[in-house]
This record gives sequence, structure tokens and C-alpha cells, in this order.
Amino acid sequence: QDLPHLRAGMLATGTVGWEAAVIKGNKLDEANGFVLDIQDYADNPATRIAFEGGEADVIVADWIWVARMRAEGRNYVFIPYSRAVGGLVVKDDSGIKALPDLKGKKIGIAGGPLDKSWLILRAYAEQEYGFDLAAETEQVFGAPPLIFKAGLEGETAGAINFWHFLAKMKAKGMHDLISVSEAAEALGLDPDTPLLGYVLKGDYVASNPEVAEGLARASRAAKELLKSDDAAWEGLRERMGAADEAEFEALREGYRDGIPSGAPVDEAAADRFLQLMAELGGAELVGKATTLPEGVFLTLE
Amino acid sequence: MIEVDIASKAFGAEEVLRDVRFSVAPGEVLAILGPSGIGKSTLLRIAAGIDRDFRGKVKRPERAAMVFQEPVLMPWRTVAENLSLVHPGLGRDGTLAALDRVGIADKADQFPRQLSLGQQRRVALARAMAEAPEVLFMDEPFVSLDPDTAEEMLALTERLIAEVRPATLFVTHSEAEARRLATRILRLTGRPATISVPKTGG
Amino acid sequence: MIEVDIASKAFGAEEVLRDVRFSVAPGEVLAILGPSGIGKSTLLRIAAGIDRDFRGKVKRPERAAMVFQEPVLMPWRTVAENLSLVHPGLGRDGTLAALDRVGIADKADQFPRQLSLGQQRRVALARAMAEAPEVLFMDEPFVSLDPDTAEEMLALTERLIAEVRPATLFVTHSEAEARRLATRILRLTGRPATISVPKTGG
Amino acid sequence: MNDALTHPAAIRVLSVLALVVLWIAAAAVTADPLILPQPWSLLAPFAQEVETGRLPWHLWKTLTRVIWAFVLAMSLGVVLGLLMGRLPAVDRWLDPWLVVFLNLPALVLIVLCYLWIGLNETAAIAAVTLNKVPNVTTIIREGARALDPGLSEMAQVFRMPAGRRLRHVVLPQLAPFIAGAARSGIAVIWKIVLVVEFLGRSNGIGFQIHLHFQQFAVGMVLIYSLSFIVVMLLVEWLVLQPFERRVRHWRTA
Amino acid sequence: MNDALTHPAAIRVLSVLALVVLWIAAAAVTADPLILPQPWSLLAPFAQEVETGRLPWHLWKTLTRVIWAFVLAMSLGVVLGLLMGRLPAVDRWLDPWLVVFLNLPALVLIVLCYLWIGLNETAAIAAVTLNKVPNVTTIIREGARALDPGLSEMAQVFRMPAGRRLRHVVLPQLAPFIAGAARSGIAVIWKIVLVVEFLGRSNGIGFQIHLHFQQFAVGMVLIYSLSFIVVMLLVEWLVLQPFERRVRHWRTA
Ligand SMILES: Nc1ncnc2c1ncn2[C@@H]1O[C@H](COP(=O)(O)OP(=O)(O)OP(=O)(O)O)[C@@H](O)[C@H]1O
Ligand SMILES: Nc1ncnc2c1ncn2[C@@H]1O[C@H](COP(=O)(O)OP(=O)(O)OP(=O)(O)O)[C@@H](O)[C@H]1O
Ligand SMILES: [Mg+2]
Ligand SMILES: [Mg+2]
Repeated sequence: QDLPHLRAGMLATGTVGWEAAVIKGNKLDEANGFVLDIQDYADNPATRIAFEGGEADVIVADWIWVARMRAEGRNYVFIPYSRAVGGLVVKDDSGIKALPDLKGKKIGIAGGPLDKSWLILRAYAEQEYGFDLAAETEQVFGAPPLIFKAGLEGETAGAINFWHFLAKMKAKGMHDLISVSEAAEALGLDPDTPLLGYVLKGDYVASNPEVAEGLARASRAAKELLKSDDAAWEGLRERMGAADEAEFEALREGYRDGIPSGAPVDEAAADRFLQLMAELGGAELVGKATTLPEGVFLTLE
Repeated sequence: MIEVDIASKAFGAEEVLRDVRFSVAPGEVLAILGPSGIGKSTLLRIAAGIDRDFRGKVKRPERAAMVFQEPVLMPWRTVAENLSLVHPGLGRDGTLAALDRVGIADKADQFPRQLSLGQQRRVALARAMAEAPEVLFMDEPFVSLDPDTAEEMLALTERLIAEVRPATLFVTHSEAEARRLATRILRLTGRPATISVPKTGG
Repeated sequence: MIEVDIASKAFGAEEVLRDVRFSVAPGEVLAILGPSGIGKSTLLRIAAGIDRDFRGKVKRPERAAMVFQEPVLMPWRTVAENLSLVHPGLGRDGTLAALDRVGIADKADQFPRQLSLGQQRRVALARAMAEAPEVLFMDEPFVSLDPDTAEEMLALTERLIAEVRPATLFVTHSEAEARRLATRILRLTGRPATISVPKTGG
Repeated sequence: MNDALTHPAAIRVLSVLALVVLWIAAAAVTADPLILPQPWSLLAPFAQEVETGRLPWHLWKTLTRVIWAFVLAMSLGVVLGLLMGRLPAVDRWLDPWLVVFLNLPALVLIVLCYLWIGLNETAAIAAVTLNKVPNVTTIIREGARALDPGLSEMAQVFRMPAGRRLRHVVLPQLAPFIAGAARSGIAVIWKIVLVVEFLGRSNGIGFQIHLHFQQFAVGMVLIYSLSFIVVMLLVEWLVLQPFERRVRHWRTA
Repeated sequence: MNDALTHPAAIRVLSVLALVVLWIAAAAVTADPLILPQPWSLLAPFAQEVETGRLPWHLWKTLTRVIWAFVLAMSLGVVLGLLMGRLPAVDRWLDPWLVVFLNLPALVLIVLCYLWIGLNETAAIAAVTLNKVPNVTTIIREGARALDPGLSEMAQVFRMPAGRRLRHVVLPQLAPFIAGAARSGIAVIWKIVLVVEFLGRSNGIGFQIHLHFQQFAVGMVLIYSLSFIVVMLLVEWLVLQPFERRVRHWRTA
């Protein structure tokens, strides 16, 4: 047939890849009126270059970045895909019970100083315990695998990592000191606001509305499968790279936890979130987007 | 015909040559004599067009050949190649013949560093004489050679000059050599060096 | 006292020296004569310990000095430094004095390439004679010099030898030089080269 | 010592073996296959990568890029280096550019190339070439400055034509510089290709290495790294060193 | 031409200006400030980065690492290169190692260093040094192979002590190779420092560049890249070139 093609620039190792594999494996793309062409890239910036360079129609990113780019005049839009489910993990035998116990210790952070989980936790520490987490601890920023390793070795007392590494870390004797959704809730934010999503160009959506809708539907269908059907996971085993069954299950459950409700995004909550990020992360994180620009979240019929 | 008219040549503040003027007709041989460090090589280099940083002017024909004060061979090319790269017209046979004339045809396929200094100098001589030049510059061409070899080289040079009749300028420290080869002798003296007593030799 | 006993020296398949044996006592001067390419420099280099790839053995005192067939100066160091780096004991004054003896004290702070070849050779001579050596090797030390300068250098060498009495080995193409400096003359002939008719000079 | 033990090829093998022993020891000390696996534990996954054809395919992609960029960077770099080394006027003008391009982060050049030229092979190769040319230029320029004036004068007096002069007078003097620039160059190129690949290509060793690194699969990272190194060792032994021996023959003859 | 226009300093300024003009033109053609902003639009954010002290601080961190790694890599590389170039026995043994380490991806060495030594400064500098040493060694080895045998013989006959021989006979001959290795070396080192910083350090230009690159803030990436380039230009003009002029003086005297 002559279905329109949607070129997706994706992190080959990312969790998006799992969803994409399910979409392709079950022909959910064609069922929803488009063909998904997956281009693998090895790093996040690579997908953004592909998107900027017009080689990819859709990539995965967080909506803060979309807001930032919109504020710069880029007409990008966002289709929710996953909620923030990061957290700060410590070793089970570390004796650390609450954030203040980390004072004077090292925290390993994979996403850099602008990591959203880190920023939320800083705000939370300020609000709940009245101390500046950034000032009272030493941060070690590094590549996710290195933070993973440093956390397990005890080189850092706590670790904030990308969630699939967190899942592995939890499977290896670490636990959440505090989850980011708890912290977000305590800060009056909506933990249901999905952080990650598919990013498309507004122009593309305008000229191919049916593809954008198809993508949203296909994504939701894939998630339904993954949510309910353990068998759907068997096909993903290899690309998940879990070392053992415990890790595999941790990854699966982690993914399921991250599936957003599907309800329309609460823009007011998102705006509050963005303003907090703007305050903590500054222009380096949000650029000119100090409040939520119009039209970040794509509303489909 | 080569015409040299050097008003002044200086290295930095030190003037080395002043008012050196002469011309050498085809077939003529001008010997340049003078003490070490007076400016003989400098004069030759100006005449050959290597050094252009002087006041005055020089005219000389196109096809020049030169025997430098040191052999100046390409150490990464064989002896034969050192000739044939400069004179591609010679061909392998011509190259070997030229080397034979200076007595080192057996070294044709060795590298210059495998030769004794005297042998290297002879390669340089062979290179200068391989193709009939219109001007020939020679800077002490016959040193580092034993008397017999030197005599052979001298005879060879004499023959070449007689046949090809280039305008020849040559620097030497040996009165005997000068008298034998030169039609004229030019002596450099003083500081800056000037021409002293040009006289006609035999 | 230097003792040379070369059973055979070959470059690849080509044997250059065979059965060259002699010794030179302190104060003695051995001149080595022979045609270009016979193996004089090779012999000197073996005697000086530079070339160890030969059959036979060589004994010589520690403190050696050498005038190579080419000047072999460090082009990136001034003339004075070329002396003082090899002979730090000299000091600035000693260095200038040594240069003065060969007539180029005025070039002390120039780089070797700014000197004429004859001047460079004199630096090499000055370097060899700056500090009383126990053995002195000289490979055609007086070429590229005008007769007057050559005579001065010869006299200088004679004086040094008379004062310091090193065992001296020197290569030359000039019978006159050999007769004047040498207490013995050694001629290399043949292929491979051997000693031909050792005779005592004056 | 035994003759067989001093033979160059034997030493070569022994030397590589020593390196493997070092690896084994390091792995034993580390005692964590996640961080540094033992060499033998990589054999099975390696065989699998070869069998599926993945490794040869990615290797081929990377090699093509390396070869292209190498040829381009070396030729441009030698020409520029010669010009800058010989002509002070050119040098004065281009020197600041050289410093800027020399020190421009690979990342910046790569991203700009991708955005301008597009995410394609041309951009990838252009990015690597642009990254490497200043390096080659810098080294060759030093060589060009150190050329023997005596030989140039000889070539001038005897009116050797430019081509012959370049080939027989200039290049042999530059040979050690070219050899140095080429060796260190191919290594730098390959390192930049790795970055280029992970930033905007969907294949090649660099893509694979980064992918596996994200998964913290050090073993796979090593397998892919070593596959290129083995190729380089072979190139070194079968091409570069024999060629160099010929070119350098005059020094030792 | 006017005298002022041929003065080296004037040419330098003009040359840099030409580069800026090129940038302006390229930015005008691109016509997308997100991909390539105009130089002047970077002035305000630059001033801000300087005022907050962020840029100087990160720059300082990076410079410290670059200097450390540079000194270590150059000294080790020169020693190894000399040994390998002069002693064929050593060369035969170490050559395969050299090829391996030369072609080991930066990533691998960096990650292994971080994993073994820990996520700290020592590991970072060790990683950069290890990455760079083979490069320097390769280039210096070529220089060591090209040493003039005549001068070595002279030094031997006159029994020049090793230290003086190294300083006055060997190093001046290696100078062009050292200059080439140092220039291209500092550039490579800084590029590796960038990677090292983004993989496991919490400060430095590389860390900042990557941070902004993640956000696709090309302007900030350029500001940080250029700040280092400016430092390098100054080092080049105020230190390297005057020093080189002195060392190279004998060639042109
Ligand atoms: N490295 C080498 N490889 C091969 N052959 C060599 C080498 N060095 C010298 N020879 C050969 O050995 C012979 C003797 O050379 P040597 O330099 O000792 O001659 P010489 O007597 O000093 O001559 P001259 O008076 O010309 O300096 C020559 O035929 C030369 O070609
Ligand atoms: N590049 C230079 N820079 C400075 N001075 C130089 C340079 N070249 C030569 N001179 C000086 O010029 C003078 C003449 O040198 P030249 O080489 O012409 O002498 P020459 O007559 O050939 O001597 P020789 O017989 O020793 O070869 C010398 O005093 C020398 O020091
Ligand atoms: Mg002269
Ligand atoms: Mg000799």
C-alpha cells in the first residue's frame, strides 16, 4: 500500500526502542495508517541532530526541551510517552534513611546538573528539610554506566540515574531513598505529567495529522500490550540486556510504572513544573521558556 | 657569456663583497682565488643565481651546472639516480658512462653515504659535466682527492671545457690548478673583498 | 699508545680492509696515504672506536680527539658553543683563545652555517686541539684552506703535537704534509686494502 | 639467546602475547567480568558477532570512512603544511586559522557538518577530514621548515622540474614527518570516526561501541575496539612497515 | 602594499578578522541562530558567563587538566619515542603495544581508567595521558630514527656526557618533531579532555559543552569552545612562537 512513512530517530538502547519493537512486531503502525521507519542512533544528541537536520520526523525527548525550543521559535510539539520515574537510590546497608543523611557525602548523577530528578529532589530537600542539597553534598556527574558502577561500589553514597539503570541497581541491592514522584507530589506538582514523549515538528503534524494521530494510537496500543501481556515482553528480552531474571522483572515493572494515564496533560501543573525547573535549572535548562509556551502538548481530537 | 656586477653584498651588517665586476665569455675559464672566508663561495652563489640578496645584477645563460663546495647529493637516491634525476636525458647507459669517467661506475647502485667523501665529490663532478652546460660553476672541485685521481679529474674537466666551451667560474686554493685550467685569474682581497690584480693565466 | 689490529673489515660482501696492523706510540705521528675510496676513513673510524663492526681489535687511550673529513659541527649552536659544549673546561676565555689560534675569534657567536667551509674546518681543528688529547685522529684536516692558512694550521698542529705528544693518526693526500708532520707513513693499496710499504718519514 | 627468539616475527608474536598476559592479569586482579572480562570469555560473543555478520559489516563501514578521511586529510594536510612551511607569507595568514581549527572541538565541527551537509556519509567524512587536516598540516609544516637548503639550491641550479623536485628532493626529507603524521593520524581519525558515528550514523564500530557502552557491556565494547585494532596491526605489519623499510633503506645501507 | 599591512601582528589580526567574517557569512547563509548564531549575538551570554565566574572557573579546571596531561604525555612520549627510535630491540618489542594503544578508542581507555582508579581527577588525567602518549611516541620515534649519525659519532669520540648529548645534539634535531607533536598534541589532549570531562567529571569546558549540547544550545557550545581556542591562540602567540623563533634562529641567521 501507500501508507505514509514516519522516520523515527531513536536511541538504539533506549526504552523507546522496546515500544517501537512492539509496534513493529505487531504491525501496530500499519494498523494505524503509517509505516514506522526506525533509524538507530547511539546517543541522545545524535537523535536531536537528526531531527534538526531534517533526517528524522520524530524523536523522543522531554517536554522541557520542547518548551525551550518553542520559546526559541521552533514549532515543536510533544506527544506524551512516559512519566518521570527517577529516584535517588542508596545501598541497602548504607544506613542512610533520609535526604539529610547524605550531607557531606557524594551523590552520583548521570544526567548532569540539569537532571530533572536532581532538580526536583533539590527543591524537595529545601522544602522538607530546609537545606540546600547541592551545597551540602558533593556531586559526581558522569556517564550512566559509570554512575551505575560507582553507586554499586559505594564510591558514591547515593545515585540518581536513568531509570533502566536504576532498575538494575535496585536489583543489585540498592533501594529508593525517595522516588521523584513522591517528591514531586510533596512539591505540589502533578506526578502524572509525563516527562518524556515523542517530539514532532508542528508543520509535519499540520500536513500529516493522521500520522501523528496514528503514532499516538500505536504507542498507546503498544503500551496496553506491554502493560497487560507478559508474553509481549519475551520478544524484548534480548534488546533489554538484563543480566538475570530479577533485572528483567525490575525493568519490566519499571516500564509499567512509567506508563502515563493517557489523560490529557494538566497544563497548569506542567507550567508549575516548568517554573520550578526555570528557578532551579536556570536559563541553561529552560532557555527563554520561563513559563509554559502555548501548544507544547499536542492535543489530538 | 656570463656577466657579474656586484655593487655590494652583505650578511647583516657585515659587507662581504664590494664592486666585483667581470664577465666570462663561452670557453673562457675564470679562476677565483683568495684566502678562506674571503667571499669566494658567496660570489659563486650570487653568480649562479642561488643568492639574490645583493646590490647589483647578474646575467647568465640558462643551462648551468655546478660543483658545490660539498657534494650535495640526495642521500636517499642511489648514485646513478642522483645523476639521472638531474639529467633524465642520459638514460641508464649515459649515466653509467658518466660515472665511469670519474671512476666509480661500480658504485652506481649504492647510496651516497656508502661512498667515501672523495667518491661523493666525483659523483658531484660527474653530475656537473654529464650534459654540456652553458655555464659551469665549480667550488674547489678537486679537493679530498689523491694526486692521481685529482689529475684525472683535472684532465677530464679540461677536456670537457675544450669540447663544450662553457663559460666557467671556478674557485680553487691551488695556484697550479688555476694556472692549468684558467684563462684568467681573479684574486679576492680585503674586507669587504674586492678584485685585486686580475692577470691572464696560461 | 694506540694499537690497531684489523684482520678484516667488510661492508656487506665487499671487503675493504685486510690485515692492517700497526701501533702508534705517544708523540708519534702516523700518516695514512692512499687513493680515494681505498679505506682510509674506514680505518680511522675503526681506530677511533666509531665503527665496531670488524674482525680484529683496537686499543686506544681514553681521551681522544678527532678532525672528521667533514666539519661535523652542531649547526644549532654558535661556534663558541660548539667548542665549549665539547670542552666545558675551557671557559669562555679558553674558547676564544682556541678560536683565535685558528683565526676566527670574530666568528665566535655566529652559527656554523654562517661560516665559510674553510672557517668551519678550522673550528673543527680548534675543537680537536682545544684540550690536550691522548690520541688525535685527523681525516684530511687541511683541505679547503688557502696555502697561507693551511701553513698556519700545519704549524699549529706541529706545535700541539710537540707539546702534548698525543699518538696521532692522520689521513692526507699530500705527500708534503705527510713528510712534514709524520714520523711514519703508511700507504694503503689493493682491494681489499692492505699496508704496502711502510717507511719512516722525516 | 636462541635464534628463533630474536627473529622479528617471533618477537612480534611474543610481544602481543605479553600484552594478552597483561590483560589476563589485569582482569584477574579486577575480578569483575563486568569491568574487564577475561580475553577467552570474549571469544564466544566475538564468534557470534562474526557469524551474524554484524561485526564485519560495521567494521567495513568504519574502515571505509577511515580510509576516505585518511586519504583526504593526508593529501590536504601535506599540501597545506608544505605551503605554510615554505612560504612565510602564507604561514602568517593561515597560522591563526590553523590554531583555531586545530583546537575546535571535534564535536562542534561534527555537529556543524551534519547540520549543513545533512546526516549522510559525505558529512561524516567531511567532519573527520576537517578535524584531522590541521593536525597533519602542523606536523608537515615543521618538516617543511626543516628542509635542507643545500639540496634545494642544487635542484634550483640544475633546474629540476617542480614535480621531480617534490618527489625526489622534498618528500624524502618529509618522509619521517609524513610517517609520524600518518600513523598518529590514522589513530586520531579513527577516534574521530567513532565520535562521528555515534553522533549521527546508524552503523560502524563507533556506533556499536557507544551502544554497548550505554548498556555497560564492556565485553562488547572491547570486542569491537579490538577488531579495529587487529586490522590496524595487520595494516602496520603487511603494508606500513614493509613500505617504510624500503623508504628508509638508505639510512641503514 | 602598505607597510602596516605586512607587519606580522597586523596580518595576524586581519587573519582572525577574516575568520570572523567567514563565520558571519556562514551564519547569514545558515540563517538559523539555533544552528549557527552570529558572533555578536554571543557577546551578551559570553559576558554573563564571565561575570558569574562560571566560564573562568571551568576554563581553569580544563586548563589544569590539559597542562598536566600535556607535560606527562610529552615527557613520557619523548622518552619512549627516543628509546624506540634508537634501539631496534626495544622497538621490536614495544611496537605492537604502540599500535594497540594508539588505536584503542579514547572511550575504552577513559572508561577503564574511571572504573579502576575511580571517578576522580587522577583517573581523568591518567586517561588523557594514556591516550596521548602513543601519539607523541610515534612522532618522536620517526625523529629519533632520522638523527644525523655524524653528530652522534662526534659526540661519542669526544665523550660528551649523556645529558649534554641529549640536550645539545639530540633534542635540537628532534625539535621540529617535538614542535609538531606538541602542537597537534595539545589539540588532541584538549579534545580528549572534553570527552573525559563529559564522561566523568563535574566541571571543565568539556562538561559545560556537553551540558549545553544536550540542550542543543549551540551558542553556548561555541562560547565555551572559543574560550579555550582564545587561550590557545594566546599561548601560541605569547609563548610557543617566540620560543620557536629562538630555537629555530640558526636556520635563518
Ligand atoms: N657504509 C658503507 N657501506 C658500504 N660501503 C662503504 C661504506 N662506507 C664506505 N664504504 C666503502 O668503503 C670504501 C672505503 O671508504 P673510505 O671512506 O674509507 O675511503 P677513503 O679512503 O676515506 O676515501 P676518500 O679519500 O675518498 O675519503 C669505499 O669504496 C666505500 O665505497
Ligand atoms: N649565511 C651567512 N651569514 C653570515 N655570514 C656569512 C654567511 N655566509 C657566509 N658568511 C660570511 O661571509 C664570508 C665569506 O664566506 P664564503 O663562504 O664566501 O667564503 P669563501 O671565500 O668561500 O671561504 P672558503 O675558502 O673557506 O670556502 C665569511 O666570512 C663568512 O663568515
Ligand atoms: Mg667557500
Ligand atoms: Mg675518507
